[in-house]
Amino acid sequence: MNPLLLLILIPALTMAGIMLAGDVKQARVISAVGMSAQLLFSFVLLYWFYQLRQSGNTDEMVFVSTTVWYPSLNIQLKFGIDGISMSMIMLTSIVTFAGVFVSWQVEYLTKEFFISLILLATGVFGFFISLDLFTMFLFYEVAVIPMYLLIGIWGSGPKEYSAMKLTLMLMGGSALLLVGLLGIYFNSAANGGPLTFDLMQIAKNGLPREAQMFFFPFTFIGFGILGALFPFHTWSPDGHASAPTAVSMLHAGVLMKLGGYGCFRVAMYLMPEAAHAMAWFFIILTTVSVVYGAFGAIWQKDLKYINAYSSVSHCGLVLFALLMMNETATTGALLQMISHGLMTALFFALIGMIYGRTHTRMIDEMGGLMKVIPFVSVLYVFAGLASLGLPGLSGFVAEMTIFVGSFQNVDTFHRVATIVACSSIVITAVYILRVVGILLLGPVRNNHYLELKDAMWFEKLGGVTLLVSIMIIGIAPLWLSNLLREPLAAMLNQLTN
Amino acid sequence: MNLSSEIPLQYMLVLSTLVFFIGLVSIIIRRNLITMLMGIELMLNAVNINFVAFNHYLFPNRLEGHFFTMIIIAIAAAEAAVAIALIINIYRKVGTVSVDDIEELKY
Amino acid sequence: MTWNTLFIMRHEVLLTLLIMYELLADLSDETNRTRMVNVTIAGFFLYMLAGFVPSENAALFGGMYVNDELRVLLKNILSVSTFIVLLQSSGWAKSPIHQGRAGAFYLTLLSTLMGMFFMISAGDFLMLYLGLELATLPLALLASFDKEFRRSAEAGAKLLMSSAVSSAVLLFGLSLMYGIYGTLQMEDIAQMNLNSDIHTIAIIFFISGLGFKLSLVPFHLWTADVYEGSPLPVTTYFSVVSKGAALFTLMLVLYRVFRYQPEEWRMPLYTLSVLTMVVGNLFALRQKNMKRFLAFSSITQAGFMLLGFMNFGRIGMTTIVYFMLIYGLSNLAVFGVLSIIVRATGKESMDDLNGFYSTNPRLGLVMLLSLFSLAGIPPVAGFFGKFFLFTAAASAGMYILVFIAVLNATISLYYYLLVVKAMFINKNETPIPSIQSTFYEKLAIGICLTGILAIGFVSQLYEYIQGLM
Amino acid sequence: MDFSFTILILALPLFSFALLGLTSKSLKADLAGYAGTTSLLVITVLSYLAAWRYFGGGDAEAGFGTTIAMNYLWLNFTDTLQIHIGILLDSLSIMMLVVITTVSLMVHIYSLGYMKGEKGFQRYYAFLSLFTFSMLGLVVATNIFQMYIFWELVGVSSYLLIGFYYERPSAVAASKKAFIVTRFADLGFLIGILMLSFSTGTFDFDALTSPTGPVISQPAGSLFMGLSVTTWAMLFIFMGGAGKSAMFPLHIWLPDAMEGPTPVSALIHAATMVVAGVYLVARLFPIYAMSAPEALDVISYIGSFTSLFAAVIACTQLDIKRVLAYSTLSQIGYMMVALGVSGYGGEAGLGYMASLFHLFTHAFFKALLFLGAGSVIHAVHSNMMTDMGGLRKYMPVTHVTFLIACLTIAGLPPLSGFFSKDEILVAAFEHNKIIFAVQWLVAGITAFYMFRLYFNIFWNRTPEYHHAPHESPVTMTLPLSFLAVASVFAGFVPFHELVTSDGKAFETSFHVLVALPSIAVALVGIGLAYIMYFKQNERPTKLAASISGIYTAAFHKFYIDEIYIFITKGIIFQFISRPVAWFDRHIVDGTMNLIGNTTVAASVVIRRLQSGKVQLYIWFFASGVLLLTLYMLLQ
Repeated sequence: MNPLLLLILIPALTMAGIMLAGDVKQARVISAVGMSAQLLFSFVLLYWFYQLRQSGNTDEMVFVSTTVWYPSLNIQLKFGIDGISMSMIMLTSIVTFAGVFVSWQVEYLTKEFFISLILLATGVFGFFISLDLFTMFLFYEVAVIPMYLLIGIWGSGPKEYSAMKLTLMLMGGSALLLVGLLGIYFNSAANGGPLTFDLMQIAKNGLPREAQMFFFPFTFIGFGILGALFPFHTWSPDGHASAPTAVSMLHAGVLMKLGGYGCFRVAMYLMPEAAHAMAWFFIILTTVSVVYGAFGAIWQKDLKYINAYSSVSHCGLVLFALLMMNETATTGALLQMISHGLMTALFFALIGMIYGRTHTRMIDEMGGLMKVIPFVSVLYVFAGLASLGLPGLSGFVAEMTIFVGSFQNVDTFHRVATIVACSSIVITAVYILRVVGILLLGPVRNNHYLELKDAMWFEKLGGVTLLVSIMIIGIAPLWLSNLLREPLAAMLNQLTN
Repeated sequence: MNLSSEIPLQYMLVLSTLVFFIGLVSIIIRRNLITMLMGIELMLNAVNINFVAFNHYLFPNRLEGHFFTMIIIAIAAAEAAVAIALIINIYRKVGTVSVDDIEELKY
Repeated sequence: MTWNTLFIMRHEVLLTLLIMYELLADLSDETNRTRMVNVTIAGFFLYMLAGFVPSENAALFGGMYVNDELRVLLKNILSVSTFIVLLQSSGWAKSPIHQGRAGAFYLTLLSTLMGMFFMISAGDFLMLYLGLELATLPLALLASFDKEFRRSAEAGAKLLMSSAVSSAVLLFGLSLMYGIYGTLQMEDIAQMNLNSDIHTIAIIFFISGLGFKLSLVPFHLWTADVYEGSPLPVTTYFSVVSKGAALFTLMLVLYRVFRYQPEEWRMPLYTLSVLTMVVGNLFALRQKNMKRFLAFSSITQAGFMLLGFMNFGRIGMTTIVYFMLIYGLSNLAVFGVLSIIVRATGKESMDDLNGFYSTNPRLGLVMLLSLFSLAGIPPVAGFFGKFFLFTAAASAGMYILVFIAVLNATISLYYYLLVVKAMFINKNETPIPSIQSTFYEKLAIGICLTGILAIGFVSQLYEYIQGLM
Repeated sequence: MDFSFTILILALPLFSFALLGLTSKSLKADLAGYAGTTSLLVITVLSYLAAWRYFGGGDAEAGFGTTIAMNYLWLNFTDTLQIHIGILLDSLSIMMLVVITTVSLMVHIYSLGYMKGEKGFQRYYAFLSLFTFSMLGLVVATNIFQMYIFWELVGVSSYLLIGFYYERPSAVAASKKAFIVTRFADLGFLIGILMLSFSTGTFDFDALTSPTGPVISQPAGSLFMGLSVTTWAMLFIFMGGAGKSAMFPLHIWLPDAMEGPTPVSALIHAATMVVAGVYLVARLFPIYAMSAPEALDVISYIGSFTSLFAAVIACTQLDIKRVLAYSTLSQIGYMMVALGVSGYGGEAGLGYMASLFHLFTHAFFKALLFLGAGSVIHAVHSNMMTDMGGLRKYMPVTHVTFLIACLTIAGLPPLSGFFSKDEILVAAFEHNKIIFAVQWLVAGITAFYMFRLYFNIFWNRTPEYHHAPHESPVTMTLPLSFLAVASVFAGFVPFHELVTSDGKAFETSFHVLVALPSIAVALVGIGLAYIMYFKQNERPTKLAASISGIYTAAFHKFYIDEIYIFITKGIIFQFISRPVAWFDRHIVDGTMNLIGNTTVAASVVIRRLQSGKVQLYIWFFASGVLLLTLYMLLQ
């Protein structure tokens, strides 16, 4: 059996286990055990991956297994990973692991909560290991739909509205996507061979130029909506603001990465000519995203809104870099995905912890938390520093790779765009420090807060896991960068020819 | 008697079409359910004319059209029976057989 | 006529026996409702199984009656659906207000099924018309079966009036066709492959007549009123079996008889599809009554079904049948839950569902899955059904239509989620109390749920259907 | 020669930071202090060892070479653009190592006394270690990107230390301001790096600054607004340097940064971090000198203006730390001027040498000034000059060392400040007479405000102290004394043999024509200060009143802060951010909501179709059929 299937099997078993669990406590423990196993397994997978590579395996994809599913439509269950998917799998299992621990205290409908959460994660895992557009799309939707329940049931604030908006906008995105995918499918045989959903096969065969020009926008925007592409990002602030902690973590940390990943692996990789022809338009959009998100974040007062806008900015940077279409920038985009995933998950985890204690997310109602809950606060500062791109934390590595990569495009348009995007690092600093200054530092404004308890063990575990991952990437980025870069040469060949 | 030499097929068709639409219009504008039922009969009879005319003029050697007409007549009778039953039901519940009064279900 | 002939017609012959039983039982045994229900369900179960026994393809009665493997499958889909309807209606049929009328109910219901089988097996338009009327007229009676309710009476009257007009229109179309071809034998017509303006008119009239049964916009206006006024089992039957029969018939006629003139029916169906999806969705958005809500939802789904017709080949037919199967099971599951609620509480408003999950988690979950299936969300079967339908449309290059359809699917997700929201999210002081469901009801839901969960993953089913085309 | 031990210079403070940071409060305060100090002592010794080996092993005449002690690949962007983390040793970085470790050690020792009993003592030492690590990493960077990395780290340590008293809103605001202003400057630095590295294809200093290397010898390339790409790149890079070194107009963060603990001000905001800009320019000096002379002119003008501007403001400030802060600005301006007027190689590189020489001496005497001020503040519990006076009696050691420092900065021979400043003036004199005149004037002003400070603290009237001020403990006076000695003798280090633009020694000569006027103007300054501030009198007030316009403007730091607040709060917040937020909520999101609402509204509008009247249904049916037929027939 393909070891990759374990990535789906373990969560599936966990969900079954939770369903059978007797009480809340058991459900909790089962989820924790399941997701720890998943994390462990992804490390094992990483090890195997390296072993394979070291033994001289230079295939584009490894652990490939193909089973024909719907022979008449040529739909296959085709799984396989390369360095990029491997890293995304690592990211997902880390964030899910942390997410489970952070939601330790969910009281209302606990079993259902964990099942939905893990279902979401399953969708994401499935998406990353799929090499067939059909299963990819299937898992994509599996990942999106539990969001509705997770936000609607366990959320806060105008949760029904936000949940509905998020779901509908994302599904609207997948509507575009579906058209794009079908278009790809029916043009996949243009240069001979049978119609196919097989990613690698399509890439090899190539699509006719007119088809690319027509379907690229569908696919790119379809995925882009999930990647918070301006102006289709507005589900993100509302959605995040209403979502429960772990959901925000998973959503911003992982789910939004599906967007970027899809944009690259499907839209750009399969339709390189169209990508080249239309890049300028999307570069403008993403540049706007980057700056606009950052400026938007400055004015917000709700912690989650701040982070949501910041995500718009950072995810905009991902798409921005992808569109630069060179090896360095793309590596940077992928690094940024992972980096942003970890750090925004950490942010949301911490916001959840703060909210759980103070029952408000308005920064001007709080202050001086550093004194009362130092552990949480210090983690928050770290997350903030990672976000503003401090060396030694992951954000710096990603952003610098992006900027250096983007700057390799010599024409004025790209350079100006790059410089504009660069300026986001200053704006980011402004809003991060503003939050840190108001929220954590200064005198304690509310005497009730003096009684607050610092992070519990499970919160610490979740937070520290994320922070350590951020630091590992920040301090020793070379391995990850190489892991991500390894498949790029071949893929970009496709893009540039 | 050879009708075909005297009255062209087109006349028949025009007639049936007219009858058909008269039936339709009477269904749409008449308020009484029973009258509407009569409109339906008109429409069915228009079809009957068609069938018979086609059969006679174009395919005189086969009887499909005639058969069909018979069956339509039979079914029309059944339909009328059912319709009357339902109209009585309506009358019991509503007190009238005016179509304007059966509009509780809407929007 | 040999035994073999009878066996080929086993769907109709055995059904006749069952109808005879109902007739006799209705005449003699008026007191024991429960026994009647049990015997009917058991009998229908055996009948349903018999339908699955393979038989050879044949054309009987000089080509009036045709049976082949595909038609057997279509009939089996309908009979399984009817079986589920019977299971779900058991509680309703047993209720005291139907004292002495259960037999009549089964009698009329099974008669309409008979009519539908004839529609499917028709080798001649005469047969088709007969079947259609047999399937329609008793339905009007069924719609007003709850004669003590004014709404039910109204539903029956409305249905009858409009369906009479629709069948008249269809007949007019048939008469024109007769004038063109000189025959109503389907195979002969298919061979001739004629083209003229009159022919176009005939086809459109025909489509309109069947489109009425299929509830395509603008022929759909009866749907919501009748669905709402009818007793719940009848509504279920309307939305799945009757609709299925109409769809199958339309498909068989268009693909088999008019297979050489596809352009004549594709454009009308394109238009109707767009109209149906959009209008159905817009109406469904603000419905509060569950039956009415499901009526508009089923209208929208009919719009989706038309997408399959864009492909003239095997993919088109396969996806239509496949989608109908999935839609049927999903809708039956929704109605199953709803019928349990209605049986226990008599409530059928969406607001009454508030907080449903807290008291009835299992039923809530079933409802969730089946609604997701209707909305086309993976991993339940609806996703596959929709995806393949879209594939069929896209294979004909109709990307704009696909796009409209997917957007509509998104809108439909909105109102399905409204139900989910009511059950899972909204709070309620006095939610529907915990309901104990009977064995029949559980069985019905079990069948549906198995289908919903498994069909997508068992690709053999799809391949099997495709093999029949 | 083996320099592999230098890795410890980086590793130890990092380790110390990690240790103190992780153990935090579980470690006893004293222990934490000693641990930090000990590690720094070791580093200092290692740095001296490195200096001894380097300068001892090389030949001044032939020039000191460049040694790469280690170089690990950290991240590769492309095959040529790679970030290494390594240690580059040349005369410049060795000199910086010595300065940094020395001052840092003094500050570590001093803080043992100064910060005693403060809450977060462990944290303080952790941050100090972090800063030391970052600063050392910066100066030994082998490539410009490594430098950028540590540059940012230095920025954040500065942020953390300025905001050390995080419960004090002013400290929080100051730290934020410092970070954001320098961050803004770093944006320029980053863009500069991008431009430079893409016109040259490398990050490595070796390749970049080699006069025969491809970078400098290549033609200037295309012009943009009259300047070559390299010039633009170097200007952008200088923007980073100007931010860190608080050059006008990016200087505003530095005075505020005095909210941090005084030893921190001494270490970061006087001796080490703020001169990173000077170091940066010096590090890339060959490019500036040979490929971007226009950029060098800009540097000299900005430096010169800043030094005058800051000196004027310093004359009016009452907070003693702020006076010192402006003095720092002014002195860094000197260093920049020196670099700006310098050429490359041999005698022409006098300015370069002078600049670094001044950096070297300034580190000692400015640290001394700050630590002395800290000692005073420690005793008086106030920063304000008005709360002080007559302290010479209470604090003899502080007094004497402070006086030495004042004399040094005033540039009186034979103290070290005289030598370094003199070299700068000579260089300026040879290059640009106007700049020379300005710098000469500033020298006088410097003497004036330093002695204004000195007299106000130690002489003048004695206010009523709540507690009698007392001399600081030995942990504080020891560093003071050491630094005083260093300030006196640092001028005798033969810089022109050790740290020169091309690594080769050259001869300097004594310029009487420059030295005498500068001594004179310093004396005049001191004299003026003596007249006005030695004893309490009315003259300062009168003078201030007579030039009230300039005085008020200078007192308010020429309203630069207000301009900044207007730009940030008024323009960025109100006119960009707020509209963006509004736009997002109401236009972008509004559109999405509008789509939803329109759909629902449409749903309500068309509900009349379903009128409940069966005849209308039939009518729709019929017209539907007919329309469809018509459509098909007309097609």
